[in-house]
Formats: sequence, structure tokens, C-alpha cells
Amino acid sequence: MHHLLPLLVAVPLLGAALLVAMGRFVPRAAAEITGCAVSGGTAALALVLLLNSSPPLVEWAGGRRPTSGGSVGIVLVGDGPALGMAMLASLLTLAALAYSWRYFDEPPRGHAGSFPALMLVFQGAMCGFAIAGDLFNAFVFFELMSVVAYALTGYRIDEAKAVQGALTFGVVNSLGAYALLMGIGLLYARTGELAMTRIGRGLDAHGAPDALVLASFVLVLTGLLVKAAAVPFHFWLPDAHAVAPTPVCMLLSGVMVELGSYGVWRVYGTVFAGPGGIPAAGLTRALVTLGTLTAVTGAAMCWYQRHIKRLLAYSTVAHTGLFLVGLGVLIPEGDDGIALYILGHAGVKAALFACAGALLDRYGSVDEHALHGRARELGAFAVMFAVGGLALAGLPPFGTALGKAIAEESVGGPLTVVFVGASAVTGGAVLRVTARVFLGLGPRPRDAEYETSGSDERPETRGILRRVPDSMTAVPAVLLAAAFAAGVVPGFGDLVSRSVNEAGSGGAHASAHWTLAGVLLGLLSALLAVALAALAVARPGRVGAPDRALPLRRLQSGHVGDYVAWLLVGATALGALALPGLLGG
Amino acid sequence: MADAVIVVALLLVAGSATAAVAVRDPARQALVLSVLGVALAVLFTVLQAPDVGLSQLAVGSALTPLLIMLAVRKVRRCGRTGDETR
Amino acid sequence: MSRRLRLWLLAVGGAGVTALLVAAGLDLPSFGGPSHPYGDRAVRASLARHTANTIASVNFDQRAYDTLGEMGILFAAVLGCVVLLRQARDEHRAEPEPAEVARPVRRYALIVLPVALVTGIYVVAHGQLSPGGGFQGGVVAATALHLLYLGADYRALERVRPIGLFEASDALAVCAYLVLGLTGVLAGTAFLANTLLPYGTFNTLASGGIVPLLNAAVGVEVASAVVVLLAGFLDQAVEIEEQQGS
Amino acid sequence: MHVLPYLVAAYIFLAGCYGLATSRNLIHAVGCLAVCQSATYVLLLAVGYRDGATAPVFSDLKPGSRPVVDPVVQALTLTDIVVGATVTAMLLALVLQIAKRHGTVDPDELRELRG
Amino acid sequence: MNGWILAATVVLAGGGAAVLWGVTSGPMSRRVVAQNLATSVACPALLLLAQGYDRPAYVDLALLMALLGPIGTLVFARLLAVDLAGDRPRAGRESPACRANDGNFASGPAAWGPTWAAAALGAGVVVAVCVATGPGRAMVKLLVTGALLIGGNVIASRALSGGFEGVRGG
Repeated sequence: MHHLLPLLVAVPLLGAALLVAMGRFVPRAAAEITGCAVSGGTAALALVLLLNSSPPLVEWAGGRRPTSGGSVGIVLVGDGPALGMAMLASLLTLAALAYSWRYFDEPPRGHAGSFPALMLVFQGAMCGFAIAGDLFNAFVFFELMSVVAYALTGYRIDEAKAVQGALTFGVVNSLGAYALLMGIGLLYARTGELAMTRIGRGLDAHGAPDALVLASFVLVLTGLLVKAAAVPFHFWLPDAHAVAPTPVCMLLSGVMVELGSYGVWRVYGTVFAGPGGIPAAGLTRALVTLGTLTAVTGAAMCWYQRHIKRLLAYSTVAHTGLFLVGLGVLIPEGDDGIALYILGHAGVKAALFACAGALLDRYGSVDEHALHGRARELGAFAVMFAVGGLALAGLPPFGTALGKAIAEESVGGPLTVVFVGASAVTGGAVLRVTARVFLGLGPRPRDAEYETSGSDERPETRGILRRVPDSMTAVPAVLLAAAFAAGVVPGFGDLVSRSVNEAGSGGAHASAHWTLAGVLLGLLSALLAVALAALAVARPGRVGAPDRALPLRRLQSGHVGDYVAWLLVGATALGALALPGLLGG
Repeated sequence: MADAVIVVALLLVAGSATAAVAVRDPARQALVLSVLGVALAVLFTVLQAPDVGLSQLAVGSALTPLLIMLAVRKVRRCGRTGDETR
Repeated sequence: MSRRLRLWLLAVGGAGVTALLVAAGLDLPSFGGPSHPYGDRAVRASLARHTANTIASVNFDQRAYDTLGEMGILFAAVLGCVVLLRQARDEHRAEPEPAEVARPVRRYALIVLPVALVTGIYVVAHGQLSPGGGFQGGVVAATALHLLYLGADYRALERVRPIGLFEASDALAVCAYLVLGLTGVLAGTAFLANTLLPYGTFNTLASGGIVPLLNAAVGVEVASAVVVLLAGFLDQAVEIEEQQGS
Repeated sequence: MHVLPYLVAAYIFLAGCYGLATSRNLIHAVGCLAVCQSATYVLLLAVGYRDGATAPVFSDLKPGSRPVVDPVVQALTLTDIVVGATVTAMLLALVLQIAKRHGTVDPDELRELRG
Repeated sequence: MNGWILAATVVLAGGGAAVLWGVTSGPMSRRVVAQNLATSVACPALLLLAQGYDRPAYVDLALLMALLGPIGTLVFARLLAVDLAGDRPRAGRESPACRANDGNFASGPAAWGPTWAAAALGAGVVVAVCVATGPGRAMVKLLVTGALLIGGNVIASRALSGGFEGVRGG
């Protein structure tokens, strides 16, 4: 069975290559069917592997098993979390391809297969990153993922915003990748190994951590946190997600960003967790501080957006902060909760982006103010948007709520407030949009001076749609249903937590199920979200005044140079936060 | 003493990297980048990595400058037509 | 954000990262040290499979899976550039103007073109023996083709460069690499396993088992990829023009 | 000499970052990113160097007759160079489109995505 | 450390400094000449290094350098044709002060000075290495490298001093 692991990468790449080779000769429908079939086949493969992933699968590419001295090959790890992320990436790719089915405009002339091919490469890259057990291999797939994502983000070349967002995305992420590679170089210099577990052992053998370990930790984490969009590495994300085509947004927000958090978890657990690595206190301080900052910033910025896709992008930033906090406390239950949270969040966020895309294609705008009351006719989307907002806020029994409840319980204390607050504010912002755009409630709010409006966008279809096609309605519905199922299917939570604990945290078994406190906290944040939305719609001047967050908004300047400066500041902050643990230990 | 050539190559790389950053006009920067490519190839050779040196030569001496210069040319043309229409 | 604030941030961040990197540099094993466990293993593994160029062995045998990712990056970048540099709705193509090039330059280009092509093929073919390989040779061969643009003009280049063909061969080379890898799975060993072909005689062209085949696939892929990539840029720089008054 | 190559790598990386942050032209910024990346080449190859050794290429060398440097970092750097070239191409393509759609390549003048 | 490597070090240090200085200052025409000079300095240095390390396989590097270096310069000559053509008449016609400052090195026939110096360096190195190698296949490769290097440099210089005058659009 373990021989099949590399096929998670090989099959989508092969499909993409065939699509490009045949792209000139086949009609568009055939190319799209091929794309969906290959993507679905990979998802099925991931499922089969996932069902056999206990004990974890380990594969040495090229059959280079380790001999007495160690291996010269590349190790692939197929444990629960890895295959789960691969599965998630595959399913979301399938959903995005189904969503773009027949509607997505303008494949380049004579290249009908380009868009599905790019999506398939993206899928293969995400799978490859998820199952990488070798640090340099992880870098290669990280970079592959990035390169495809730049192209997909800038796909609509006649949009001025799209190309600018894609370039910002490209520069910042490439710089992060180079930092990651510098970190890999430092680790290789110390240990002479590239497989993650062997690097970890090499660090332990060397003795107590020193500046070299700290620097490699900071550089590696900088790369991964840029991908995960933690503050202050997050600036690229709203710029890119607001402008990428909708199916791409679903993938970027739903799984690529989460792969950054997953990478942090994987790399810390295998490389830096030992006595020769970064002490647990240092990691907790770094991740909890940055995570809290991320959650607060993301939630605040999310609240003050009127560009709907940008609003959703900021809510992804806020949730990334929660993921980092949950992973940072280094408690097995925290990992379980975040795993569930990521699954639920992927479904909900992708569904919300799909709804926003429908608005864009129907009205040629994603501006909350301009669309005020115009989308009354889209009843199904109104329901889905509202449900998505509630799920984002953590209304039981969605998967997001289950994950959030478990994570809240493990982080404990004041951090619970962060969880409740961030999810309530982001959920509330989505509900506010629902109320204004789909129901036409409240007065039309006034405009601010320093913002991205989201009106006069071009639809992604050939022209403005008269009615929204069924495929575009079905996909978000299915995604929301999946997020719902993640919370209610009995035993699913336990399954996730078992496989997560088997892979990390040394097999300590924790079960994941609903508790009374969790349900109450979930209800509380959902209620808060509704209340916030109601207040904002009824009294736009009081809580919705966009000028209040002006200093924060001015930081998001759209200028590449600023983002690079922030990246360096972030790396410094990371080092400063992890340093005391090193000195004390 | 045996390392003198490595030191010289390193200094050349550092110098041309500084110049590549300091020269702000993209066409002139492309010239410096191509010199940086050559310096890197020499450095790789003295670090006993001829394979890497070859690929740096292949990429750095002709391919990257060509890409940058084509981009510069297109951008200049865009600027020109933009001015005319305005 | 003002330029001044950005410079302050940059100074703070730069100082921190500098301190970190310098401290790390002082802790690194000193330059030229003797301990390279992975490297020593790789050299032994390469010699065991009769591959004279250890780097080729690492690239196409021991860590061939990385090279798959690298190919994927190149493939994706080419596909991405084709998509990004496509002719937009408000653009049209202008016939490129013929160019007059001084005769010695033209003669030089036409003489060097075949030399460069042969050199490229030589570098690819000897990849598993001497320095070089699919990537280096592929770039040289593709660059050689563009001597036509330098020595003559863009129309001359366009005549010998059917883009569709190069795109297809780019994709097919990726397919070939993957299929070669998958035969390992089908044979029951492992993905990209170099166990099916005989390893041959050390230091001959046919040594190293699967290495020369993968090397050739990469060579074809890189050469076609670079041609397509440059075609996108040349089209933009020479042919595609914005509609006046749009 | 013991640390000079590492310090040069760190210097190049930071110099590239400085250029990137203060650049007034996006093509120049992409060039600075390439400079940043050359820092990773220098670091990786410096890590793999061994005093008095030669390249592990045995076409003109009897195996075992001379010490050899680390081949693994060289393979990594090769991959890295490919990555660098493709990323440069990709970003330049985006810069071209920015020049067309915004009419400028000065990042200070791009005022679309703010707040 | 042997004589070959010492020679390479000297060539690199001297030539490298000159190239760096030339490529970062002065008008465009001078910078392009400096870029061209980089090839003609690095290629002999690579040959010397190959001989110094006693690795004939390293000669491939010099071969590729001799092949691709001039192509790179031709790229600049082609795509900067307008700037270069603009440099020349202006230096000669409009501003005499400008000519006094940089005309002697950069523009016109004076640029041939460094070209011929570099060609002489290349020829000298190739001959020296050939003598050390002795006849055989390796020597053929060396001679091809030398021919490409010198020919390429001369042609590149030719192109810089007006080989692409007629080129506008294509």
C-alpha cells in the first residue's frame, strides 16, 4: 500500500501534463471532464490510503530504504494528518473544478486545458507538501504550490487589481520560501541530514540548542508562517484572495493557507521538539503571541471591509490566528480540535467564497454597499451565506464549532476569549453582509476614504449571468453540508483525533466529542455574531464606522516594499519571542 | 593561502550583489545581474561545484538578462503608447 | 505607509535578522569541515550504481523525486506564463518589423548556432558522466535557437519555432518522466526506483540504469520550456500591442 | 575565513531585502529577489565544501583517489537555480501585465489594493 | 595552491575589480563593454582553474562561458540598441564636457582597447593551457573554447559599436 503514496503527486501531474499536451485538440468540455476525473481519482486514492493509514505509511521514493548508515532517498510520510490534508486538498480541488464547470470564462485561445491543468498541478503540489517527510522535498512542493498559485491568482490578466495582487503574493511568498531554504541550509550544516526526523535526532545529539538552532527555527518558521499568513506576514493574503478567481480563492483560503499551519505543526513536532530543539515554552510563547495578534487583527480588519471577498480573506487571517494558538499550546487535545476546525473551516470558507463568486457573476460587483438590497432574488444563496456566517461563528453542530470547542477547552483561560471574539466578529461580518446584500436591511452605509471598494469588478463569466447555474449553487450547498456532517457524524471526531494523536504527541489518546461547555460557548459566539450584525445593520454609525480602524488599515498599503519590511520585522519578533526559552533552558 | 581564490570569488559576488541592488535602473541592473551570474559561476567552480556553475552560467549569462531586457522593452513600449493615448 | 516609516521598520527587522544570522554563522561548523554524512553516503550509493557524476545520481536516482517537483515547477511556470502572457481581449498583434543586422554579427550567429546546439546536446548526453545534465544542456540548446533572433530577426525565429510542438513536447517530457517513475510502482519496487535497467559499465554513456533516461526527459522538457517561455516574452515585447484608444 | 562565506550569504540576503523594500521599479524589485536567492546558493554550497577536496565527478578521476565535496547540496542548489529562474520569469510576466493595466511599474503609484 | 590557481586568482581579482567598476558607473555604452569584459575575464580564469585543480572536466564550464557570454552581450546590444545609438552621437555632438569625461573609454573605437587586451589574455591562457595539456581530444576542446571566446568577444564588441544600428522594431 505504501508504494502508492507518491501517486498522490504523480497522478495529478500526469493528468495536467496530458491536458496540456492534448489541450490544443480537445474541446473544452472534454478537458474539464478529464480534470474532474483525475482530481476525483486522486481524492479516491487519498481516501483509500487514509483508511489504511494506521499504522502510518512510510515510503522511500526510489526504494532507497535506510541501511545501517541512513538513507540517501526521500521519505514520504502517510499518516493521518498528512493524508487528511491531501484528501482535503483533493476534495476542494474537485469542488472548485465542479464550480468552474462550463462557466469560467476565457481559457487562452487554443489552450482549453490550461485552467484545469493548473488546478491539477496545484492539487498535486498540495498533496506533495502534505506527505513530505523530507525537509527539502517539502520546500520543493512548497515552491511548486506557490508558483501555481501566483499564476492562478493573476489568471484574469485584464484586471488591474488581479495582477497587482498576484505580484505581491509572488514576491512575499518567494522571499518566505528563500528564508525557509536558508533555514534548511543551516540545519543541514549542523546535522548533515534532510529527513525531518533525522534532523531532529541530529539536533538532539548535538546537545543544548544554540543560536544556530534558533536562527534555523526562525527562518523555517518564517517561510511557513508567510504561507499561513500570520501577522505580520499576512499582508499578501487579502491582496491575493480578493482578486483571485473564485474557484482559486476556494483553494487558497480553504486549504493552502492551512497547509502553512500544518507545516508548522509537522516541522516543530519532528525537527524542533527534542531536547536539542526549541523548548516548548519558547514555541508556545511565539505561536500564542503571533496567533492572538493575528486573530485580533484579522477579525478587526474583517469587520471593517466592504469588499466581500476581501472580508472573507481577512476572516481566513483571523482563523489562522486561532489555528496557531491552538497548535501553539502543544496539548494533544489542541491538535485534535484544530484538525477538526481546519476541516470544518475549509468547507465553510470555500462555500462562502463560492457564494461571493455567484454575486460577482450575477451583478458584476462584490461591494457590500453597492449591492445593498440588490440580491433579494437569490434566496438559496441568502440561506447559504447566513448559514455559512453562523458556522464561521461556531454555531453547533457544525464541524467548525466542534473543533473550536475542543480547542477552546485545551487552551483554557483568557485565550478562550480570543476564540469566541474572533469567531463572533468574523461570523458577524458575514451575517451583516447577508442582511444588507440579500435582505436589504438597514440604511445604506457611508463610504470611507482609505479602502478597497469592490464595485466595478468584472464578472468571471463571459458576461453578467441572467441566472446562476445549478452547479454554482450545488457546490456551496454540498460544502456546507460536509462542514455540518463533520460535526454531527458520530465517531468522526474520534477518528480524526485518533489519527492526529497517532502521528504527533506520542500516541496519547484523547477523544473528541461535544461537551456542555463547548456547546454553550459555541452558542454564545453565534449569538454574539447575530447581535453584532444586527447592531451594525441598525446603527451603521456606531459599530460600523470605517474610520475607527484607520491606523490599522493604513498598514495594509498594497505596497510590496512595506510587506517585505514587515516580513523582516516578523522574523525578528519570532526570534525575540523564542529566545528566552533558549536562555532559560 | 589556498583559499585566496575563494575569498576573491566571494568578494566579487558580494560586490556585484551590492551593485545589483544599488543600480536602480532596470536595464542597467540587468547588466549587473549578468555580471553577478558570472561571478556566482566562478564562485561555484572554486567551491568545486561545476554542475551548479554550469547551470548558473546557462541561466545567468543569457536567459535571465534576456527575460529582463524583454520586460524592460515591453514596459517602455507600454509607457510610450500610454502617453500617446493620454 | 510613508517611506520613512518603512525604512524604520526595515532597519529594525534588518538589525534583528542580521544579529540572528551572524550569531548562527558563528555557531556553524567552520567552512571546509570534514563531516558530511549524507554526502559520503550519496557518493557510495552513486558508485554502487555505476554513475560517474554523483550529482546526476543524486538528482536522477537518489533524490529523483525532488527533481520531479523541480520539473513540475518548470512545467507550471511555463503554463503560467502562457496563461499570463496570453493576448488579452483589448490587444492585437502587429507584424514584427524586419531588422537589419551588421553582417559579421549575422555570420557569427549562424556559425555559432549549430555549435551551441551540439554543445547543448553534448552536455545533456554526458550528464551522468561529466558536469552538466538535462537542465544545463536544455537551457543551452534553447538559447542557441534564439541566436536566430539576435542574428536575424523575429520572423526568422518564428519560422523555425512551432510553439504548439514545443508546448506538447514539454508536456510529453513530463509525462515520460512520470511514466518512467510509475514503471517502478508497477514492477512492485517503488516510485522512481532505479532497479529495472542494468547499471552498465562505469563511465560510459549507457551507465547508471534509469539515470540517462530521466536526464534526457529533463533535457527535452527544459529545452522546450525555455523556448515556450521566451516565446511568451518575445511575443509581448515584439508583436502584441495594445489597441489604440482603448 | 571560517565564517566568511556564511557572512557573505547573510549579507547578500539582507542586501536583496533592502533593495526589495526600497525599490521604485518592479522590474528592479524582481532583480533584487534574484539577488536574495543567490544568498541561498552561496550558503548551501559553502555548507557542503570540504577543504582540499574536489568535485564528486568521476569521469576524469579515480574514485577514492582524492577527497570529494558534498554532492547533495549541489543537487539541492541545482533545483534551487531552476526555481529561481522560473520564479523570475513568472514575476516578470506579472510585472508586464501590471505595466499594461496600471500604466506604471512604480510600486508607490499602485493605489488599488488598500485598507 | 599552485601557479595556475595563483594566476587565476590574479586574473579574477584584477579583471573582476575592473568589471565591477565599469559596470556600475558611466554611461550605458561603457557598462555594456564592462559586461562583455566579464566574459573575457572569467573564461580564461575558468581554464586556469581547470588546469590548476587538474580536472579536465571543468573545461566544459569555460566552453559554455565562451559560448553563452557573447550571446548575452548580443542580447544587450540588440535590446539596448536605441540607448547605445543615443549615447554615441550625444557624446560626440552635444556636450564636449561629457566627451572629455567618458568618451575616451566608452564610446567609439576606444572601446576596442579592453577588447583586444582581453582577447590577448584569452589567447595567452589558451596557449599556455594547451602546452600543459599536450595534444589530444582535450586540446581540441581547448582550441574550440579559445576560438569561440576570441571570436565571440570581437563580434560582441563590433555589435556594441553599431552592429544593430538598423534594428528598430524586430
